[in-house]
Amino acid sequence: MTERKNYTASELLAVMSARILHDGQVVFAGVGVPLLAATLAQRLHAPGLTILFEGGVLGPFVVPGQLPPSTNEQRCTRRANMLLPITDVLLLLQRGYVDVGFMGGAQIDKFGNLNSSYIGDVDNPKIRLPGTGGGNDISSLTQMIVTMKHEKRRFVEKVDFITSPGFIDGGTSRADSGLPTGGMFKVVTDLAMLGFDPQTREMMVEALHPGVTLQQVRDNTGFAIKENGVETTMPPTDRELSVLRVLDPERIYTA
Amino acid sequence: MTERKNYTASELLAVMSARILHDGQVVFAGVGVPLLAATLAQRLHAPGLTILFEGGVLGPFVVPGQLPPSTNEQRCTRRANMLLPITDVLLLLQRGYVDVGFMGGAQIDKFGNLNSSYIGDVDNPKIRLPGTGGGNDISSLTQMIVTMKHEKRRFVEKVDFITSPGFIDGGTSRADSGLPTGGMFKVVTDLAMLGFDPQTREMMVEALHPGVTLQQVRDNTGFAIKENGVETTMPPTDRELSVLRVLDPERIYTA
Amino acid sequence: MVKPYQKLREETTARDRSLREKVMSLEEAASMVHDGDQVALGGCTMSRTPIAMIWALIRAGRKDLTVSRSIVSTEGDLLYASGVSKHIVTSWFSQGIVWGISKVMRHYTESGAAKFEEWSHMSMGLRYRAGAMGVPFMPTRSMLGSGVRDVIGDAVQDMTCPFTGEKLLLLPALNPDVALIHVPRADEYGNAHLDGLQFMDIDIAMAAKRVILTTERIISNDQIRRTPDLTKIPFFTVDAVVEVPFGSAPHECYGLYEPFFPHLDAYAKATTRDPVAGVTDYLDRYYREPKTWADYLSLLGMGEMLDAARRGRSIYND
Amino acid sequence: MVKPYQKLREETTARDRSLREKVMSLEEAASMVHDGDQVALGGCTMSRTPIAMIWALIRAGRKDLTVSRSIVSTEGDLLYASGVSKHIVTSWFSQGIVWGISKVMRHYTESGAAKFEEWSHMSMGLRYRAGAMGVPFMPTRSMLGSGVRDVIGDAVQDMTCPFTGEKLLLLPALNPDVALIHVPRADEYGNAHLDGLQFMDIDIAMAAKRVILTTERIISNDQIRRTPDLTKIPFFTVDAVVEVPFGSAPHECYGLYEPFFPHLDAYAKATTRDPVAGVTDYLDRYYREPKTWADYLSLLGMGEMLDAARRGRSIYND
Repeated sequence: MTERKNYTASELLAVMSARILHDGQVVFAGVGVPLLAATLAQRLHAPGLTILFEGGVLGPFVVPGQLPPSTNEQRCTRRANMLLPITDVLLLLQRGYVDVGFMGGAQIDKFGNLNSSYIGDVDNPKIRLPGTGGGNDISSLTQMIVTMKHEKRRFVEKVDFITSPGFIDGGTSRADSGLPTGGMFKVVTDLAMLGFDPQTREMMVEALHPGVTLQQVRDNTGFAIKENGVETTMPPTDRELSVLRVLDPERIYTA
Repeated sequence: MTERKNYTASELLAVMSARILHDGQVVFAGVGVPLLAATLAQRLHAPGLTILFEGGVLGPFVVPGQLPPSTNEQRCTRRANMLLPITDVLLLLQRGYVDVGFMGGAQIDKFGNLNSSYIGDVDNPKIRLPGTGGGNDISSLTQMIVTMKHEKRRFVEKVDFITSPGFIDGGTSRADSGLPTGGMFKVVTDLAMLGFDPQTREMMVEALHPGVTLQQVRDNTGFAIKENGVETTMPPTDRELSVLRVLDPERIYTA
Repeated sequence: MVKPYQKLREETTARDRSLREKVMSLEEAASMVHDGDQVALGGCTMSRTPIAMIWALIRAGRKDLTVSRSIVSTEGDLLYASGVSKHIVTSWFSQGIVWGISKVMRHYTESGAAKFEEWSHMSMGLRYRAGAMGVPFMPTRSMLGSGVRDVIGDAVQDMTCPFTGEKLLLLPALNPDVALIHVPRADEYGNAHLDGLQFMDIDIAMAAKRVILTTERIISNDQIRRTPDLTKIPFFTVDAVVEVPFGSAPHECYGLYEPFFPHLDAYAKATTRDPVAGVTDYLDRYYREPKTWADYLSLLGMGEMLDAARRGRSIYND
Repeated sequence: MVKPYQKLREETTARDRSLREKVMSLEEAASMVHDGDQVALGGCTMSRTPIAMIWALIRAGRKDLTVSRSIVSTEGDLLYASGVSKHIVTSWFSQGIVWGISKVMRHYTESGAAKFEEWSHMSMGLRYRAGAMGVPFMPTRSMLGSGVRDVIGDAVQDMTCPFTGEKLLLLPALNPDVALIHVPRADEYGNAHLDGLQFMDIDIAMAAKRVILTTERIISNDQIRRTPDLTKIPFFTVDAVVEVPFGSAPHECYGLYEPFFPHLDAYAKATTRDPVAGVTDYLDRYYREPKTWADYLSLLGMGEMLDAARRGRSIYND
């Protein structure tokens, strides 16, 4: 979107996501950009960040250049503090030990609901997607950061199917459904940083990435998106990009 | 009770109990005579008997002369096949992997209910006993063998308190209470082998130990006990006694 | 859907739970899985997948299995395409995020030829756990308010907590007919170790009616008894032990070998180009034509095997 | 009785769960236990009893604790007699079967001076497990039809299973204010190993609002990260780590020392002869008079310690 930018869209996602993670947090990360961003934050400003992987890994330190193909292979366990069964690592979410869930998204709607199950009708889908994995549990039980490409077909008024609940129908509907905790915190895209209105729970633009206009965001969003005193993010620094490229030298997740 | 017997009452209990355990069974054993009897059976006729201890031990081979003070110390784990948390070893009972629960008793009634909690009134007891331990779970969830001294004050019409349920009020009352499986199988005393009527669930004499008369059993039982074609048990053999004495040379449990 | 308690207990009582040797061949073990069985697979995604047992089941022409697993990878494609299963129960199904969405999964599910029943990841685990504990359900606070819960419908139950008044979801216990689990080491009785990631394997073993272990190697019962706190699956839950080196290849087995990446890249390429022809050719070449498991491994290739093993063992290099 | 979910979550969120050093003295750790707290003790009977922390709490004059443990041994006598607790929740309470019924327990409970609240052993475990899982209850098929269930009354709930129609009992989650756990090894962050018997310690650590670990020795985080599948308690559940050699003496710590049997025989004899005088003298001599933990161990005696350690290590001799 910007001119002369020296980073890919995925690199921008990883850097911008890493910045909103704090030292000392416990972050439940999915594979891909979330894993990469959490690892990047660990290397930059959050050495005491604890990463959890749904394969059953607590506090690993992923080795540069050896990113795992999913969160369930031995590469995820490098220098971990603890390994535990899948069910038990997911129960840490229910018990409340996790600060942030962090994952990618295929389709999201105005209220932050995510769909990774069906495009089209459930009984006769146009595309059967891979499904929830840990996504439903993570988004049901903790505060969420979602990172995804900003495209009109991905940012829709209402998802075809709620795989991972955001604020459901907005307002208090999430809590009313039996989910009194958690909910969408941020959506990080290659265009902007997005948050949610504390009352209506509608998605809104909080900051634009360098060189991006509000109109561009609106053009690439499938619903009328609000904004709230929009700021501009700082571009990725050389340090952020160089550390990131050491982590993923083959650009498996940042192509 | 018999003349010239070359064994103690506890030795008789251990030998008679060991005999009713079969090779291949999974036996959940309490400390004391049950542990000793199960270990004796393993050494004599049931090498494939699997012992479970509530401390979290699966398939140990207790070392002669090193009997544990409870089922929760490291001595219980000698040559075990597996160690697991207490809750999980008890859950094996609920899941159904256990054939027989085997424990001592302080007070038992006509329907095989055991009391190890209160003598006298619950709110103002004459004696506060140590409580259930695993007894309630074992007797709720599997078939039971109980071994105890045959005394009038221990064999009562109705226990002061049901710590570990037998057949509750007899008939179908156990299943009606929500315990569709298990129940009392045998009571082994220093006088006799006792079973339970399949319909009424009342305790009855099945066999007398050598030299014991039915009248002796009746005199030492606090309720009118029935009998059903009473047989006589074979006295402990030299082999049984010698193996037993190797296991408990200091007579910690067989004095 | 939930097995009545008395049936569960009767079935368990009827099993031979004695300390006995139960080593057999892949083919003999495959005969313990019957058409129509509910089969749980151990491992997750590309880790400790019981590939060798799946290989044997496909060769034996087993059919109509309902297969459940935490997360399903390439083995799901093969189960659909071979006709072994038309019904897979899982939380996620595709080869792996770096290879995109499985075109084979899409072909079979979008055409209606096969069913992909979706539960949340934790729900899969809690269903096995309830089965392992001998209770009919496990309460949870997940899946509420989602489409996943809606599609499942009456198979789950809403509940108001009698202690707190909170909304809860009750997940039905899952007690599979058979569990297929690949482990690094087991003794001839079935006492098994697991290294590193355990996934849902312990609960699966405890919950199932029959358990078939494939193991990288068989160790002595003396070894097991020397470190009893390393035993993760107890012998009396196990009905068959099969020694199969590289029994998860081309997937990984913790500390022994990582995934065979070039092989998996080629599989992804072939099935993306043409899902049906790609997977059919793959089944013929790797599953039907080899005479033995060693022949199958030969087809994967010595070079790939050495590289996968080098990477696998490297987890202990630090 | 059951903590509302939002309160549980708020409390957990408020905890500092970062990877941080938390090594302190027994006295500092004791100040993290407040009068009136619900305190869960790790270990079972005479194994890995957190004697050193109890010693510190008695010396600090803590009072009105409600103390829960799987099975309670001599430490229960000391908690009653010192006034630290008037309410013990457990499945079994006496020194140990070879020493007969605790006369101290009998004295305090039969006189009404203290309460011994009895649950089945598995129920204790399932209550902690529910607390560890973040659910308000755990269903079970035990305790039904017994006096134990009757005395507990409304603290448990009967339920008809919506899936099977079966009778079930719902056990309320137990989330202790503090868990006191003694372990063989932990790092300075609180990652802990357990050898051999684990008892209910993992669930207790996960369920509690604060966790105080005493450890035989502190190892490096590098050691922990070399064998992450041996970590049984994760650092972020832990609030204090105290290095206390022989921290369970005169009870045992798996693989390191067995119970100090002559000492325990003498204790049993003294308290059987005169429960109140026996336990009071014992508290004065071993809990109040020594200046340091090393002084306490000196009173137990070098000879007994060497013998207990010899027996303890012998578990690994075979």
